[in-house]
Amino acid sequence: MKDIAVVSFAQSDCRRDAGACNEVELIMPVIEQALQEVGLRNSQDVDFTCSGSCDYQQGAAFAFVMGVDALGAVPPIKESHVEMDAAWALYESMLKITMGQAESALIYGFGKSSPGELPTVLSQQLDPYYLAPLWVDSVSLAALQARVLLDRGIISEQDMAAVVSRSRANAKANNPHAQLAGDVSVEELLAEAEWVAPLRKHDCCPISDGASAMVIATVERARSWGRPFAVIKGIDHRMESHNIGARDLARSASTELAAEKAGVANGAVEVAELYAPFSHQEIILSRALGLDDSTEINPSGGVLAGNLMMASGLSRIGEVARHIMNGDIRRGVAHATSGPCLQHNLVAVLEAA
Amino acid sequence: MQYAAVTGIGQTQYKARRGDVSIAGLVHEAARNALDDAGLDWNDIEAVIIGKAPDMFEGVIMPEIYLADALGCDGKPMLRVHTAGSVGGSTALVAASHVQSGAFRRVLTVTFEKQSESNAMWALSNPQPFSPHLNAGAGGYFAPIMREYIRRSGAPRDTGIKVAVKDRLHGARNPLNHLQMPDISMQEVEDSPMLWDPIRFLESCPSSDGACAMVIADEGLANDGPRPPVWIRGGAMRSEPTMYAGRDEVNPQAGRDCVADVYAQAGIDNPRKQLDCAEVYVPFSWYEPMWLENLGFAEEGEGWRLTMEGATSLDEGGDIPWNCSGGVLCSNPIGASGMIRFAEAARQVRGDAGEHQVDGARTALGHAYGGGAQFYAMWVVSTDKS
Amino acid sequence: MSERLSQQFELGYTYTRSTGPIVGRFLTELRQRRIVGTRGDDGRVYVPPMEFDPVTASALDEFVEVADCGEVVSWCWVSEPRDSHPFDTPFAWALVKLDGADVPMVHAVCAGRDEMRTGMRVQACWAEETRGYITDIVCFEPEAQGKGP
Amino acid sequence: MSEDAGEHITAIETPVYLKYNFTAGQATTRFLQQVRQGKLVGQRRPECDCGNVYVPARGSCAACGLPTTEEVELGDKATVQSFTIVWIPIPNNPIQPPYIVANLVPDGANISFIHLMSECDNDSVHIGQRVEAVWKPEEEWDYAMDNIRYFRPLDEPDVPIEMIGKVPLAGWEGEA
Repeated sequence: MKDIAVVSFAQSDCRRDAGACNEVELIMPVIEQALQEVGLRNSQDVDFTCSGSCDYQQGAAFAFVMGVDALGAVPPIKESHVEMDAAWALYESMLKITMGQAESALIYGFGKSSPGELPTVLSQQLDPYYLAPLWVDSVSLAALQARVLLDRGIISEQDMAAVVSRSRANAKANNPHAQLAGDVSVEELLAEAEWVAPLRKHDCCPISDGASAMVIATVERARSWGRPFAVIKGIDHRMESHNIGARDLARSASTELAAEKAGVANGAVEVAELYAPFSHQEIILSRALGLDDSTEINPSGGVLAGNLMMASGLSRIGEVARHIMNGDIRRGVAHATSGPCLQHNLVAVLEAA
Repeated sequence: MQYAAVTGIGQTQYKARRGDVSIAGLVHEAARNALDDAGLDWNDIEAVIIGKAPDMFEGVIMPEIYLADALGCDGKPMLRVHTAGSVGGSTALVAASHVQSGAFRRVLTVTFEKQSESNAMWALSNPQPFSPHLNAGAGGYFAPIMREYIRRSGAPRDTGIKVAVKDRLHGARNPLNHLQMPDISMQEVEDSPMLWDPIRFLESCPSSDGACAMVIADEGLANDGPRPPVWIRGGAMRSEPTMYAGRDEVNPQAGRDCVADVYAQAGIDNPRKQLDCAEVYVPFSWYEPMWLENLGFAEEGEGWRLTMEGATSLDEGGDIPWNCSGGVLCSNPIGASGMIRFAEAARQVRGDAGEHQVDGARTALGHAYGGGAQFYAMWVVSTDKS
Repeated sequence: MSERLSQQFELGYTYTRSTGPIVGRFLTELRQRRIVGTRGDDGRVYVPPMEFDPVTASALDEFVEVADCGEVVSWCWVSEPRDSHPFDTPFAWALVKLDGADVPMVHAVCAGRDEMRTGMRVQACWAEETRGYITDIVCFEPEAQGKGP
Repeated sequence: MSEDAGEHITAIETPVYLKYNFTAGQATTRFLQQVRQGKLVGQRRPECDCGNVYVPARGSCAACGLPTTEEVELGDKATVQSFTIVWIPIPNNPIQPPYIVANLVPDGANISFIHLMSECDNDSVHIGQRVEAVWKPEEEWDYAMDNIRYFRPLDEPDVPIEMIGKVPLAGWEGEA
């Protein structure tokens, strides 16, 4: 895949309930902001538009169709949609640019999770004969995974609480869009009751409404816009078996593979934004990516500070890009996930131009 | 852009209900058929691109997660496309872009719908609170557009009936079809119940179970298989909002722009002459004359003449047969319907369409549309690489 | 905004799922209170039976009967059951590796919070009327003493 | 429990029922609050060159992709842009087939919505026909489009085809 420039990124606040806001109303502000940063008007000024969303979040078939109303798609535009996190919409857009059918693209993801009970909704993502009829929710499956790590002595409950404590502190320091932020010690966190043991409520990401958007372009086009940009040097994603019993839940083989293909180890990783909806998964992912203390992990607080389901993966990439565009760092890694217990993972390596 | 070719095609039997398989079994069957057709095994595939229409049809959320094992995705990239009814076409194009970008050498793409798991009408007319619109179903949405077409063009009222008969007669040549109506007559269609005037029951598509898959490979691998490669000469997608003031719903701009793009890529300026056949998404009979105009096969207002003259009929020896496979009017597993059009165009080009083969076909159009006729995906495939 | 227009609604359908031969055989055996799995290409026994090998994607068709008791490989404790959950009092979800199987399955365990531990032996608790659903196994329960493998 | 293997299972019934608490969007809320008061109100974006009035607005001027911030009160009169005669019942709707479902553009708006037509001879309904809303009794009004029971024909000259979608709020008859 060609080097692709991330030229702008915008994200809404993570809100537990966006209330009277439909899909169009959620999307319009972030799209407008992402475009305006580059001096673009609407989707007419880019060559391709791609989005990510899931019908079942808000409980309406074709939820994405209304999104087109936010694009200014008259005259008609080149546009596509993935029923996945928008990080994969970015991936599709990068293919489009690399093949030469576009020089720039607008990508957005949105999710209004508040109307439903998200962990229960996600139980219907599972095998429809063996698991969905049991209504095993996504939190419980993650808890089974956490237990594997604890039992094997790979992590401790202190390690999990430390992830949460750092997430909240980072969110307070760096992320005005966070839903959960503040100073809370490991001791305070461990004093809280277990919820789906071994998980406590704070080990699980909150449920958030919102959207994010990004503009990408060829490096040449980005230069012509005369604004700072970050370059995606490598991107890869890999799937694993849906059968969690057949996987080694203590590691993420697909993240390891994607990291290798994306070239994570080809340089120092100053910042990593990981889509870890549960505290122990951040540790699994850090290990899979080969990160150590020299990497600052989730300076935004990650999704434990606010999880815009279907946009969170794109936001991770956007967060790393922003650090590079601001000149804070030269190289970082972003990650997105989908499916139970990290079944599907995407890894992107971003660098300064 | 890298060259890309279809090297394998796999379809399932289309039926009202494929009660003999699970969802995974259905999808695996099409994929396995495509691999066999290409002389390949799962290890030869680098990535899997899957598409389907709304998850509510089967009630499995983001089913690619569950289908990963049935499609040999362990350790591979897997992408899920959803662009409403056009998804079968869009998925093929996204799969092609994996190869055309040079990022992958050979990918598998699969689309499916197992509509018998639910009732398609339910899933689409799921009532949400505070909907400011009256929900009259897909027919209630599209019928007024057809009526406006009839007014504008002055098309005779039996144009739709002719299409319904023509596509079923084509379809009787294709053993995979859900509807098999070799003895259908104009009278039978005319006598079938009126649903949404001008749409009669037999002028509408069925609701089917089925899956369709293709293998797409780069130039270096294109000739590895037992079948001749079918080269992708052009591919395009366009979208416009469902409703905007001044929108031409009869002859949507998005369709015209999309086809202009794909023809330009394929070097086509006279589609009726340069294309040998077309597989076009016609879920209601009246959409044939409408799309004949939208896709540049006829001047505006003249599309019905081609239909009535038999130009689109294989049985009448027409010069530009449309939907030789029987089209959406014979089999409609919604999420796969667009890809079936794309795959059937490819079958014509490689000359293995059996009883519905157009003699000597070298170049063909595959077309899909969705939503309120607002999402389009098209490709042109050919025996020639360039 | 003067007013917020909100309303509860239920998005729901009863889907008729054709099972195909592998899932169908498993459910048919469950109705008889027997548990079967399929053997994967690497020889591992998957319970419930996988239709396709998770590594090679080949269709699996060698059935293996396994015991209705086994060992908890991992578990979590649901202190506040959700409306959709099968029990309204606290219970565990677990990965249970049945005797004769190589790959654990996800199901519920009904036991006291203090009884739960990794490695514990459990036994299927069958529904009074089995109908050919995964829920024919109501849950797993701690195995009676001295009834080990 | 019989030991007999019984029939091989080939299908299972799987209920998938999920509860949601749906909240209408801002544009829809504004629209339905007016409908609750017996008024049809469109929305537009004053800054848009097109100036198009949407009803029911979904939040944006779909052509431009920007919010419709201004309300435009519409009348009860509308024009038939197109229609279909429906021969199958709508689930949970008492209306009996055959009935007319029409795309109607209210005067002052530039986009059609779908609604029922009644008090008419189905065979004489036509494109360009003038109609007016028949509201339910005020005490039955809710936040719903079916506060308008249906539209019925008006004794006014037809709107020329090229004018459909462009009839001003002042109406058509004055210009006939």
